[in-house]
Amino acid sequence: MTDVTASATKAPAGALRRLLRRKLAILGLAIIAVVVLGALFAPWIAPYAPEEQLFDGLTLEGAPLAPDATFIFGTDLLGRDLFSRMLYGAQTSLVIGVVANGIALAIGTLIGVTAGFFRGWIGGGLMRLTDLMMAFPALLLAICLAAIFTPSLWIVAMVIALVNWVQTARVIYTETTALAEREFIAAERTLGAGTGRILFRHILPHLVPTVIVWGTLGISTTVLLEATLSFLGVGVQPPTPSWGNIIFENQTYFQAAPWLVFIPGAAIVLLALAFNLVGDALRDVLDPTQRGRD
Amino acid sequence: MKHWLASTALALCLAVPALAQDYTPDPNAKPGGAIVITYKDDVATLDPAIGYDWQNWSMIKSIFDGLMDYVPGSTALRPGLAESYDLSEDGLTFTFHLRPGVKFHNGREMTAEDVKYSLDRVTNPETQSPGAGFFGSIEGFENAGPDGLSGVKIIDPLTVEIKLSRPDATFLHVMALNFASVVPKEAVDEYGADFGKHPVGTGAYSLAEWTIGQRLVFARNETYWRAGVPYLDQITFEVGQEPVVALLRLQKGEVDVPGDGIPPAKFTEVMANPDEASRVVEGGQLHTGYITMNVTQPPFDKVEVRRAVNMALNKERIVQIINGRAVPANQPLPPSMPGYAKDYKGYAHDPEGAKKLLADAGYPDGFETELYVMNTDPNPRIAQAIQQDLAAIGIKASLQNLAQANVIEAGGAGTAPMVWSGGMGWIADFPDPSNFYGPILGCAGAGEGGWNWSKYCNEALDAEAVKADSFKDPSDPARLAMWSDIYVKIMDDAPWAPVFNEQRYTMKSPRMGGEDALYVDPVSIPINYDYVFIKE
Amino acid sequence: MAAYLARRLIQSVLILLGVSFITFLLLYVLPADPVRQIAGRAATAQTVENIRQQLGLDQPFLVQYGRYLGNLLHGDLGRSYLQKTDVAELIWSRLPASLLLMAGGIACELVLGLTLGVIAALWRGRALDQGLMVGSFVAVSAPQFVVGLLLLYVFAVRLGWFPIGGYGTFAHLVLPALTLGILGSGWYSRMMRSSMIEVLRADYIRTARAKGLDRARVILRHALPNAILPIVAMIGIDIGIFMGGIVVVESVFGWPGMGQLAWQAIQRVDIPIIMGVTLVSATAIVLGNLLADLIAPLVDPRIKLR
Amino acid sequence: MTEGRPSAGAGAPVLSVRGLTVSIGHKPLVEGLSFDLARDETLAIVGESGSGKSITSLAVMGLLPPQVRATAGQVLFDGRDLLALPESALRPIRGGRIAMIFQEPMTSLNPVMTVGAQLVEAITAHEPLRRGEARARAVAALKSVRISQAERRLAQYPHELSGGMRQRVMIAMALALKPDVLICDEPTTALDVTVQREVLDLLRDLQRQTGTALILITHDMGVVAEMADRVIVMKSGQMVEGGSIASIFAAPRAQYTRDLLAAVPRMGDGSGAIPVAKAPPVARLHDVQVGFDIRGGILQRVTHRVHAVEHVSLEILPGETFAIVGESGCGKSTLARAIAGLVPHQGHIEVAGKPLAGLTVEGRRAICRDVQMVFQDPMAALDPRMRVGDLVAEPLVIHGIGSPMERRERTEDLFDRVGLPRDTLDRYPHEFSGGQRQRICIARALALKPKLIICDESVSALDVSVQARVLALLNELKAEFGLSYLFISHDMAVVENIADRVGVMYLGQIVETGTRAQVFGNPQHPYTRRLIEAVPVPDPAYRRMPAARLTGEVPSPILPVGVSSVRVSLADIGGGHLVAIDEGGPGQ
Repeated sequence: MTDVTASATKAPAGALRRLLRRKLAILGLAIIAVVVLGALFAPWIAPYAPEEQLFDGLTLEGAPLAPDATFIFGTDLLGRDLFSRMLYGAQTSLVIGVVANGIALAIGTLIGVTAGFFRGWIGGGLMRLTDLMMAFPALLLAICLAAIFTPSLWIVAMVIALVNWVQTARVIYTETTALAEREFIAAERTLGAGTGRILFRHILPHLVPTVIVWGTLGISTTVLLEATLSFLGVGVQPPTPSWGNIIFENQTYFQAAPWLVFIPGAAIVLLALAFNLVGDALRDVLDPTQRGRD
Repeated sequence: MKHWLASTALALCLAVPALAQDYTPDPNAKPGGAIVITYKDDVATLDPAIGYDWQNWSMIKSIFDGLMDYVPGSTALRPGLAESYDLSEDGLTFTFHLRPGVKFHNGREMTAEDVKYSLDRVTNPETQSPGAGFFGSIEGFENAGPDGLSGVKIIDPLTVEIKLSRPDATFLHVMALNFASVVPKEAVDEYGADFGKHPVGTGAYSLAEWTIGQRLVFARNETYWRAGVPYLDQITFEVGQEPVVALLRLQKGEVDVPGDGIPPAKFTEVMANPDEASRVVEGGQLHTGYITMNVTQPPFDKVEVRRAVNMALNKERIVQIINGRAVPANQPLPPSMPGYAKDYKGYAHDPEGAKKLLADAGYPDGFETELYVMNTDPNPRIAQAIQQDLAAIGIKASLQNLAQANVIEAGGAGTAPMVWSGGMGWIADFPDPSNFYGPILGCAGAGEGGWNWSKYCNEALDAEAVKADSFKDPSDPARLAMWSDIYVKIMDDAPWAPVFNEQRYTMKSPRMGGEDALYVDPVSIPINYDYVFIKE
Repeated sequence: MAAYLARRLIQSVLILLGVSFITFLLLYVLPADPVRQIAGRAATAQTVENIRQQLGLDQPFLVQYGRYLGNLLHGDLGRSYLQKTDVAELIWSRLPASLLLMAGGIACELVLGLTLGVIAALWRGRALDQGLMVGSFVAVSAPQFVVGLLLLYVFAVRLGWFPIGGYGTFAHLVLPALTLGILGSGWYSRMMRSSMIEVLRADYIRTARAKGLDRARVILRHALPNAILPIVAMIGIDIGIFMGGIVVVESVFGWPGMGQLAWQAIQRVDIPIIMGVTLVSATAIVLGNLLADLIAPLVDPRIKLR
Repeated sequence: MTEGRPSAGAGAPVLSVRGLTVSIGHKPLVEGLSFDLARDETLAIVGESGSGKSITSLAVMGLLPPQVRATAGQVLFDGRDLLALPESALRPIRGGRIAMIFQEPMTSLNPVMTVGAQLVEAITAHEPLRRGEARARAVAALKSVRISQAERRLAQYPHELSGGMRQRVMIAMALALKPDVLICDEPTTALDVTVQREVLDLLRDLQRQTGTALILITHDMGVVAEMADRVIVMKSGQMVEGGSIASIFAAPRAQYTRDLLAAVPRMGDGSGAIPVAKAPPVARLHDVQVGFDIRGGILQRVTHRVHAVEHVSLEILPGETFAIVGESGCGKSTLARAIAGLVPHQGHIEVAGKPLAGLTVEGRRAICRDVQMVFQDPMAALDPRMRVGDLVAEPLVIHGIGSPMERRERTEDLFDRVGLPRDTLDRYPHEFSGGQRQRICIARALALKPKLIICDESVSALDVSVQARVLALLNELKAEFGLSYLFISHDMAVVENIADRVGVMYLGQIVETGTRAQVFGNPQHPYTRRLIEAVPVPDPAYRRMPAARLTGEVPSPILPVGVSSVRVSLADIGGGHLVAIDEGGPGQ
């Protein structure tokens, strides 16, 4: 029972097709597609401009309007249409969640792999740097950096990337050291494979599942970090909406106007969930040893 | 000339400020009981020479007394530790006659020595008092240091003479400021820099307990020199409470007054509930919210542009956004301030006219600029409303939504083209029109790092301001007319766009007693601790 | 062991030195002038200059930093510009509350995360498992402020089970600790689940079952201790993450900890407090990691500290 | 010794398996298996990987993995059908009446519990004893499996024990409650040959004392011949043949059994070595040393050194198979890795006339074309994320040989040559069986047409029949490609079958070397003799010389800095047969 010999698995016909065989992955992809399309076509879908403070968007007392036929997600405290803001906010949140998180992952992976693969002073130095960053209050660093540069979407993305790579680096480091000890790496060396080949052809592909897991899990935390930064005044500047800053702007109103908090909250959870579902499936699909199981 | 202040309604000399009838306490007031007040931010210090925050201002007022005081719930002066005072003909020498038998919390009797020591201390640069500048009219202020103020002299243990270098109509108000509180030298010496944590004064309450970051407890001063007050045995200030949470606790009866007011998120809910709304006290306050425009840099160096900004604002809408908790403003002074120009109409909301002005100034297509705003609710929202109004006339203002310190820095350094003053806005230190001028509109504050964020400096107006302040009686109609004139002229130059004057809303628990005015006391915010009481 | 400890302590000091230097530098270049804040709006230029000199803020950067380090060696964290109090005193008075909250948070996330993770692993592939894992996503993605207010509203205001904020008794601790722990419990339940699934396949579990042990004992005595191993290393990292969460949770629940102190200080650029809080939290993180490393051999006898 | 054993089938059976069928989904893993087990009897279940022998034992214990179910048949024990019993009723039987030990002593003990706790737990799970009593029983159990310092061991963790000790702890745990049946699933496969000897001796002694019936699951016919009374031969989930040990070995009826027996490498007298041509050696090692530093203290200074390889000198001639034998930890694999350039060494290593030390990156790469390596575990040595075709072509890519088309052709040729179908080029390593994977590794090693291939335990993990075929393949290739092998192994029988010359390694040093005939026909060093004697002989008639029961532990090659190991000196006792003569040296 130890080795189930060559089953009838045919040569792979593209990871995508296998991905599409999984129901949950399809659900995840569908959610992502909806969000991406919503973000891309926001100018055509959104009934109002995202920053337009509508004359009829507030009650006489200045309270926001609950969801109804005109404003399907209700309005916010400035009388803006929440649905439109959510659509445009998706642009920001996707950039932050995908780009900032992607850069953080890239930095973390690079540093983790380098430190794990090249021991000695390079690895030691990089890991001390990681320790230093870990001991550093990330929020403070973000605030200082963002205050020194003028906050804009891309600066915010960079700042988030800069403070968010540490955990990834730690995890990747641990995995790389373990991988470097594996026998097939030794086998590659006996073939005369150079460092570059071993790194790129044999170490990195094995890190893909970890990177995917951290990448998907990181999306919601990054989106929320952007929101925190917005709240501290160093994030994406108003009136540009992001899902995170919509929550933060309105969080104290969770009782008076729950839709202002729970609709964007649900959107973040859903997006994170979608990325996780796809990530989970992707990890299995990309791992040839998992194929044909479960 | 000697004026008896407290006891008698003397034949008033017109040369000195009129003093109002003293306060008559509520006959139903009962002594005893304890109340709980909450704040979000920690209390920094209770040193009267240093404390200058929202939270500690009223606390210090209840622990310390100055020579002058205000009638509770009003902006009228009344005597404090000075029973009476004389003013020389030239208006330059005040002689204060101290109340005998007033004791510090440590039991020692207060004397003229203490008065001089306190004034010397607050003006000594070593003390780093943010209020030192208020005493600028006292003789010898420029050379203030360890040797003290040459203008303050002890005549006898109950008499102090203060010489001014120039007439100062607001001087008695200055003597009612916290910064002028009388402190005992031995306590300051004992605690040194930590005096602010161990305050000793002559006030209605003494500090009984201070657990940093958690609570302060005030206990009634049994030997308070004002008979019959205070009523409360104890006041507990709980700090670190989010305003929304504080209000929830108030609704459950755990808190008596939320010090930070009713949070915007709860305002409509509270006002919709008749029972709760009946416990909300509304009052004016000496506040103006405004936009500064840096007049030294294009495009705001053009007066047309600044006027256009004034005309672009839809102030009604902005007021609506903060749930109607303000009234639109058309000039720097708030309506309840003496010297407010009632007949001045200001700039009406007129986007078309504003566009024309912009075109005249050479900006037919508008321009791009930045609006700095402090990052606490509701300021970013107000700024976005302003942003939309500006966009309607073609001005694209991007927001710089920053921490207080960064906004102040940008404003002071002159790098901020526009600043929305909310959160850092001007609440008058004392009810006098001059208080809105000096550091925030006058040349004195226009330098690098000054608080005049418009960098507006009109020397002619400065001269006029000096003249107005040289009156002996601050309420002299001629003086007030001069000030009205100054502010109207400022509006003509439009370095500011006044937006609204915020109203105060204080919510109290059902058991709190005392007339409403005590809960919107213009000087002691949120409430006048010395006169409120518990009904049960 | 002693040598290991000594080496790690030296490393920790170096890290803290690095943290202090970077923080000091960042605050130095930050566009906000503390003197302006201290002097107040009525101050003259002369007063401002006086204060700047008194605080030594007119000195070059390295001189300022050197002086700060010198004072630090004497245990002097400086004096708050705006609170006019010794920073050490301010922090000291708030540290116990923060540590208590963190301990509560860690306890919550471990108890919740591990329990749910184990349950999910044991019910692997069933509806319960899937439900729990979706729940873990929600936990990871929910903003702490909203979670905190929601818990407060439901359990304190509506149901009245717990006090509305404050500090002192165990009842006060429950909701803040839960708020802080919920985020981590999402992470831990996922990690615990996969770790547990792996361990349940291990040979020694089969051995334990072959011995005739009952299911509970196999899971609690054999699977659990082994499944926890990879998680112990994470707890050290957690302390750093908590430092961020604490600011939010403390302000929601009026918890008198360092987070609130830091928040106010950042708003007003009270440099000595920011420096102090940064150093103390960095120390906590470094010590937390060290502690996690020291605990590791107790949990896993195969690990040797050298 | 056959006479001493009770005859098969004597007495009432303790355990009866009737028509057992175990399936995963609808796919049967074991089909219609029946056998009886009598008291005092040892039944061996023999078969290769995937034959269903382990599944059978797990089914008896009720420990089948999830998704695997016993779909038909009965397991009768004590008059009850174990398959029909609920978990709660099975529990007292498991461990108490039927005990089991597993193949991997490394992973079968809980790493975070002390040996004592695990033993005590096994006892108290079935007998309500107080702590002290249970502890005393645990000590007694450890003593009965001849573990030294039994009391101290209780407080130790599994990782602090050697593999042999761990397996003895497993046995102690299984036998502490004197079960009626003990199932041993490949109990000695993971152990060194001398340790295997000890464990087998122990098992037999204990069985005699307690009368426990034994089911021995193994693939090793030597072990079967030595231990069993009766044998069941299994293939693909079905019983091929069953009967007494003598009849099966003497007259196997099924073809499969015959093949199996034929494939078993047997120790001979070492005769028949081919003479080796005189030519410059492919590899030359002179006074090679490999050590690893262990650091400690505040400054991370080197405090100890692992003396893995010490003063090894040897030459490998063209066309020769040089074998190095020794037990785990003797340094043979480190030596292999040093030659392959994977670990730094001291001394002189020369491959194809080029010294290994001080090479540039290019030179290092060039050397790879002369020396290649085949590892023990082909699954571990192949990147699981690459297709096997790419893996085999990879050396060509690395050395820039040929166009993609040519490489593909060459890969196909190599696949043909090692006996793999071409259409499997696009599969992944996990889709192959162990033997096929090792063929892939060999093809990969051949791709560069090297002069020397180092086989580091390359056939140890394979089933006997597969092993035999791979060894045959290696032999064919040697002639065809003009290869030399450095063959590292712990298996004396395999070495005896394949090697031209042999070196015996102990504690990092070579203690005896010579031609196969010299070393196996006339072993001189005591350690060599011990190794040879320890090998189980696949012949039930073979009578082992009574020898002292061994319980010794190999000394540690870790020494503090400054302390060096005792260097043995080799003396030629004729014809290039070198033997360590140093009295009191290693292995004495």
